[in-house]
Amino acid sequence: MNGQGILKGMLVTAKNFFGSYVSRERLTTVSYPEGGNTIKEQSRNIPFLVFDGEDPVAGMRCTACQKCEKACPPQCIFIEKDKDERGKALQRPKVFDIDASVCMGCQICVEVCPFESIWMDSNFELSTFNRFEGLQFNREKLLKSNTYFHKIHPQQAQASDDRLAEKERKRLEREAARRAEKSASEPQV
Amino acid sequence: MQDTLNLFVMNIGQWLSANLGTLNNPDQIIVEIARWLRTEFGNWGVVGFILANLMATVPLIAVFSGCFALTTWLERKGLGRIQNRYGPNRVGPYGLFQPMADGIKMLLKEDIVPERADKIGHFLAPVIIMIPAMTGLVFLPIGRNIIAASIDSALLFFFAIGSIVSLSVFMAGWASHNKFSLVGGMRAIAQLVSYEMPLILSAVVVVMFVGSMNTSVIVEAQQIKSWVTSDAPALQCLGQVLGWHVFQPWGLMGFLLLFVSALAEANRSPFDLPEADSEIIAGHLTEYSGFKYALFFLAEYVNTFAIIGICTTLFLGGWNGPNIRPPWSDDPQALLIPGFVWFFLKIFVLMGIMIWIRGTLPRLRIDQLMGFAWKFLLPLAIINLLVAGCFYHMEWYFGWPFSILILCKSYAIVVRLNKSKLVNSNRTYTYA
Amino acid sequence: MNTSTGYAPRNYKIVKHKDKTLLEVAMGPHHPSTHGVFRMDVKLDGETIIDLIPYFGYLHRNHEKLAEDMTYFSTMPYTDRLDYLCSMTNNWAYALTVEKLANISVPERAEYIRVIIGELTRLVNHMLLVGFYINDLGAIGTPLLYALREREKILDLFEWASGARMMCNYLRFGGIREDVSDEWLASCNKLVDAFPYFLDEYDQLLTGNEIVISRSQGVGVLSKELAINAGITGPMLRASGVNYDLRKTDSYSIYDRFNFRVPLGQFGDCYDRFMLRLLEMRESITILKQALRDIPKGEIQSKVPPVLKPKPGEAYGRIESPKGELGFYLVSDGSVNPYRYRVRPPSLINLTLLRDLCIGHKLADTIIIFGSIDIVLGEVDR
Amino acid sequence: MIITFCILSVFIIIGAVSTIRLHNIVYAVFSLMLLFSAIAGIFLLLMAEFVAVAQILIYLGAVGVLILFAVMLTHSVTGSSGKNIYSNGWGWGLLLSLSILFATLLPAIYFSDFPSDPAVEIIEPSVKKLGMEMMHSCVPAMWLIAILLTAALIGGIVIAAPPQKR
Repeated sequence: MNGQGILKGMLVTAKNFFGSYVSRERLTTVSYPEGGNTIKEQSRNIPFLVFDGEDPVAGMRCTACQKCEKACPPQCIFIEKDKDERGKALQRPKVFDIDASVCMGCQICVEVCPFESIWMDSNFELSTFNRFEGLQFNREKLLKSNTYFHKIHPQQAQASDDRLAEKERKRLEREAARRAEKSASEPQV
Repeated sequence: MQDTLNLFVMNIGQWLSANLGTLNNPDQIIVEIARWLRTEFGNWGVVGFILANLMATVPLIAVFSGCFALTTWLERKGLGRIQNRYGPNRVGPYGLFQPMADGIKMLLKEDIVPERADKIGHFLAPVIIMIPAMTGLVFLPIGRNIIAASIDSALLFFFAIGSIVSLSVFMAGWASHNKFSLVGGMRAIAQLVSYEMPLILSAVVVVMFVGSMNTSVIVEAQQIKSWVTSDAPALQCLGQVLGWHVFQPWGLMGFLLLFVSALAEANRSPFDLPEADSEIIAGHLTEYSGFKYALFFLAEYVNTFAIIGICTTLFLGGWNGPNIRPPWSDDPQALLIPGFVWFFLKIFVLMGIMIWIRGTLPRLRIDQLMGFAWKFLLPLAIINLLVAGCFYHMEWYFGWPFSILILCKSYAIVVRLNKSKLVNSNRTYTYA
Repeated sequence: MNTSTGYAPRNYKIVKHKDKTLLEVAMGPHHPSTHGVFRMDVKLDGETIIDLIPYFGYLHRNHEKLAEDMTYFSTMPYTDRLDYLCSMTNNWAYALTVEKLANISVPERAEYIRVIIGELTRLVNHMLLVGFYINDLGAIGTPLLYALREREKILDLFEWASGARMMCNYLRFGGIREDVSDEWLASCNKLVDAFPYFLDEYDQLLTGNEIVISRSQGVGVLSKELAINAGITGPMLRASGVNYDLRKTDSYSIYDRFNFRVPLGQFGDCYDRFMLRLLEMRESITILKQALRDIPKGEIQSKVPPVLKPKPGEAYGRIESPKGELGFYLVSDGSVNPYRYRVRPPSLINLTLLRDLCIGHKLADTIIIFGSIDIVLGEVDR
Repeated sequence: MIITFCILSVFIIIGAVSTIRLHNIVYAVFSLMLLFSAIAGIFLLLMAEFVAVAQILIYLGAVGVLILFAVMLTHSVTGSSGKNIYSNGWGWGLLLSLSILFATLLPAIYFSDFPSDPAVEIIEPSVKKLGMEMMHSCVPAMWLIAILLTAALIGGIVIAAPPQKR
């Protein structure tokens, strides 16, 4: 009880007090609005839908297969298939809602989606004044361009583009193979 | 009323021109103005009498409330930097307007009184805690003959006033009818009453040496007279500093004891049991909000200032500091740098140490707190009294080694006595 | 109807206890140091505790029933929320159990990354415990903020690897979701090298501190026999001197390849439990160094069918989570959802002894004993 | 000077009456404190600093806090019993006490001879002189009190200490 422990402890706090003026390592707080924010490349928050080209609805990759709706643990995704004028089902969601207040950003929908159409956004400033209009993201709010995707997640975007290109090439090969095989079978007849 | 006013203004002009010429003792400017104002108020009758009294007390309250605002900013900045983060830096440059922002927030906050609390006690507690806090300041010698009331038994008055704090803390704890504040109130009474003993005994040592309880006399005694009146400026500086009681062996021990029991009296860090926020939420302050809470806060800080002021007057030589006699003045007692600069410097240094301690040390338990007061501080204070008595009558070459030896030995003995069996058996950790 | 009759009638019962009057205080759900939502009804005689009744369940989210009608894969993000301070060890325990159930093999690199992540989570958890424990003792935030400063560096690594700081959802059955880049491993190496300096600073600040010693030694002593009978596991058990660490006894995944030591306490009081966490942090650093040194290249997830339908049967997998033995018990009836999903929460079982440890101590000691047991209410209430 | 004296005496009367009349014991103790501080004020007016300080220190600081401790530990504190102060014979009691008061007070005033103009020479009340007086003439009394106090302290501790289990 003879006070040495306490004095040693006081020395440590003194070192930190003067250290915080000197070394960056001892002063780690970042003043948020002015200073930088430390968003990493992989950080994820609320999902968004990717579209290629200019027109959001036409270039949408999502084909409304509703896999993500089934796999989402808190079930916060709601999809309705689109119908053209004659009532034939289209490979596109008319309504694609995500309830941002329920979504916990677990990225399962991204893993389940076979068409690389839904990815996680890293924008975290989502506060709104109204819980219902503000946080119910409808299709227009969710659709973001591929360039935006390349801006926030360069590596992931590049990887998904390669996979899509790969799939495209395989499809073309199959196409060519089928055409070749059809043309081969054609002459015998 | 019009003619008295311009007569008053004309007198000021006359006085200034007369005095500014000589300025033989620069640190007495405030005292000159005060004396002149008092003579001016003299011939104003009853209004003058009231104004003269107000002139003695109102600046005191204003200055120490300003110090309170500055310390809240200092505390938050200091604690922030100790914990590797910025302190407040949004409100004003470097967060200097933070105390103002806190004050306004406290004013606007709704003042909730619990339905079952007895209203009178709940309302009176902050009022009563202000009385000892503010009257404690009256006896502090801020500068050379700048003192609100230099009465004969100033020190005794200060400790008597200090004992009222426990009454108001208990009233707050009892009145808010909340179990946590009841426990807080009981702890506060036990702590404040049992820490008065070491506080008074460690202050008595100085009274024994100086021979009077008048604080300004105590401060005068902490100058080496022969050096101060000599001509060499270096000697004058040293004379003002080396005379402090803290440089005597019994003085250093007395200062440490007084500082530790001051920590306890002011409910500061290792002894802040009455409002231990991790155990009993905010102790006796749980049911207070709005401006009553701010009043409690102000009273606590001003009480800390009062006790630190007494520490500086008794052991660190109140307004004495390394300053020299201005060459152009003939008055032997004149000083270049005014006394209150040193007084407030010392107060803020001690406050800084308190903030540093608050940033580091955890809290004691209630029975250890009591044990620490009665079994650790009190014996040391009594031994210090004994040693100071012998030191007074011994030659310096006997006195110093004797007192240093006795004090260190007694410190070691008391530490060993307090070390219980199970506690601090240094632990061995086997690795499987 | 205003019941107050001018005087303040008492609303708490004064219980006769032999001759003394007891004060019954509810250290209720709304109390600054209950690490979440937890209530202790305490009977006080003066300051000493006569009786203590813990109430928990305020944070019950029906986790186990919920998992019964979700697929194995979609329960994974919910395991993050069990012990929300160390989310990846929960994932690991769940993934281990499902791999045992559906006997899925895990590639080498994934095992190494799981060990690295597990030990990093142990560092985070122990740092937080030590920080909050000293905060309960009364030092207003300084040790806690030093701990949080170091924790930030590790959370940045988690965010870099998995995308989220706390709710990482990073492990999958048969491996991990994304591979870890080399820069990640390099910065992890840098962190592990710099970490011992922080621990030395912590030692100098706390372990010798007289007030910490006098307030936590001899408080809440847990004897060996009582600990074993009550099924206590983890650092709390080892603080009483019982040598039982799953990483050594079970040596699950690849823990047998690393040589590390397991510290054991002597008296089993609050000071031992606090010191044990500091020593275990040093051991985790040795494991991390070895794992980072010889992590192989290779694929990170073995082939797993997208919709897992394990054959009927049951499996119980357990790991040494920072709080104790975290176990998952799964019964599958061949369908997509588990038939029964049970979590063995170490915090809850360690908490059962709170009453025996606290009786006879002061009011201030209950807070410290409760703090030293290291509770996370998410795991206690599930 | 006169105004402060009147204010203080009003406080004294209020304090004294409310100490007796209040049902709630805690309020009674607080009014007792008010009474003691008013008396200390009057001592200050009489320039007897040391006695005023002693009054505050002893009565307000120690006796007051002691009564508060006693009040805290008793069971029914909020005084809900509310026994009635007015017994029926209160008129006669008042008359009797007034007559005794005047029977003793008036002769005392009449026979004692006041100096013609009281404040002839103000004796300089200084703590140093009091100290010297205490240390020289009444040292045996000091020793006696010291021994008495320590005995009382030790007695108190023995009673309060929990029974040591041998």
